[in-house]
Amino acid sequence: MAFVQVVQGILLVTGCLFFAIGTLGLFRFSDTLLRIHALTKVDNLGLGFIILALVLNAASLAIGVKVLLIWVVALAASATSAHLIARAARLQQGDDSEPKGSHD
Amino acid sequence: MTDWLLDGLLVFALLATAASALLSRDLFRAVVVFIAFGLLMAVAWVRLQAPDIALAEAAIGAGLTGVLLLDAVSHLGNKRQTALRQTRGSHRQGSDQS
Amino acid sequence: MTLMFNAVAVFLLLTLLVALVRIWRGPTSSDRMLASQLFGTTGVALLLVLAEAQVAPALRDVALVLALLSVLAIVGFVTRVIQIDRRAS
Amino acid sequence: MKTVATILGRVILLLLVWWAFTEGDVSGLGFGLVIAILVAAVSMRLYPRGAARIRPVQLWLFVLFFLGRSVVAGIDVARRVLSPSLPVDPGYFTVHLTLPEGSPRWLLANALSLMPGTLSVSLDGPRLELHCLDTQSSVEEDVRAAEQKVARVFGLPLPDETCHSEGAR
Repeated sequence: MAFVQVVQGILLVTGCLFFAIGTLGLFRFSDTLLRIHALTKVDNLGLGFIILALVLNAASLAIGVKVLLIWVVALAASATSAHLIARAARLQQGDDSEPKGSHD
Repeated sequence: MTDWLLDGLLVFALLATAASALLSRDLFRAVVVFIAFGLLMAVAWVRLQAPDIALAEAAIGAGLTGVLLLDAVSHLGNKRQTALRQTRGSHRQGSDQS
Repeated sequence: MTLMFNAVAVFLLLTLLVALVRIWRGPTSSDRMLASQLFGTTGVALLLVLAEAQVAPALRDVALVLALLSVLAIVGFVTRVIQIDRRAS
Repeated sequence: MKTVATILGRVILLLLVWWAFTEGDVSGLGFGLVIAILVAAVSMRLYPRGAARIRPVQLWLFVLFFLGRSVVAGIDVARRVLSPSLPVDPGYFTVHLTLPEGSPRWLLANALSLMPGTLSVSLDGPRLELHCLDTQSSVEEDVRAAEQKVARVFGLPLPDETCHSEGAR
């Protein structure tokens, strides 16, 4: 039992660490697309670690499966929103720097 | 101890986001901060042991209000631009006539 | 263990708040919309941890709704404010 | 007969999801059965069973591959953020996909967003535009590897190795 709790503690701390790095990345990167990189990948890894810890703690099998399904939904949502915001950012950048679709 | 820290941080965050949503000059920024405020409000309902209201707040705050307000902002932006163009145009016409 | 979960929740809320500063300062509107994605991940983690700490299973449903609907605001932004379809054509 | 089997499979899958989301509560299962049948009927209209079917074993292999790669991606970005010199060399990169239209392409584009160094920016027909963290790294090979895995999930013939692709900038 104690061993499981130690593993859980490590997973939780690792997850928190990745969330902190993701937030740090938001401030250190200068470009919108780079910020999306940081937010998408690092934060999803943090969420993954925290969800692993919670699955270890789950009271029943159904709850564990539910938490995993929530993770899948969060992953899909994150990937979709990253794609959409990246597209929007690309369009905005295109407006500023390249006046007439010269990137095609 | 951590309970107090969590609640205090939450109250501070709610006040800060509410104030900045009200005081922001940029409409788009105000809308985004308002969405963030709604989601923090959902967490506040969670802390108040009201998960059902938190569910409604998350759905309405993130989904409905967000989309409606963003839609309104884009309409306002278009309206404002056309209005500007019209006033400029009428000014020009007026100056031409006079 | 509850103490641990509470501490994690406090930390996650703190990172969320610091990230909101970026949202406030963010030069472009796309930067600002990152807030929605941020709540989609950090908010979900926060709610799941709180569900475990407060022994409130209903909170998992809140987390699920948050994950599903965080995309909605972004879709609204992309189609209404930026209007990708109109510019792409 | 095959349609009935497909519907039955989808109903069972949806019931499992229902069971998980109600956290093992048996009392709501009757209501869940009605909902599952309705949703399965609607899904048959929206996603009729076509030529491209999902292979379960390959799907699990893809999930494992994806999890490994996304962990690498997170650590990679974290390393870049933490190092003082901020070693990034961003740029755009265009790939021509050989995967067919529809869900295979979207699965690949969304999975690439969570894999190291790439972020899908726009998907326009077979042209997938990626934003890379580091243009020096082997983006092309990563994309091809992921494409092969996706092709296997849908039981498609493997994309041609020698297919043309071009780098932009």
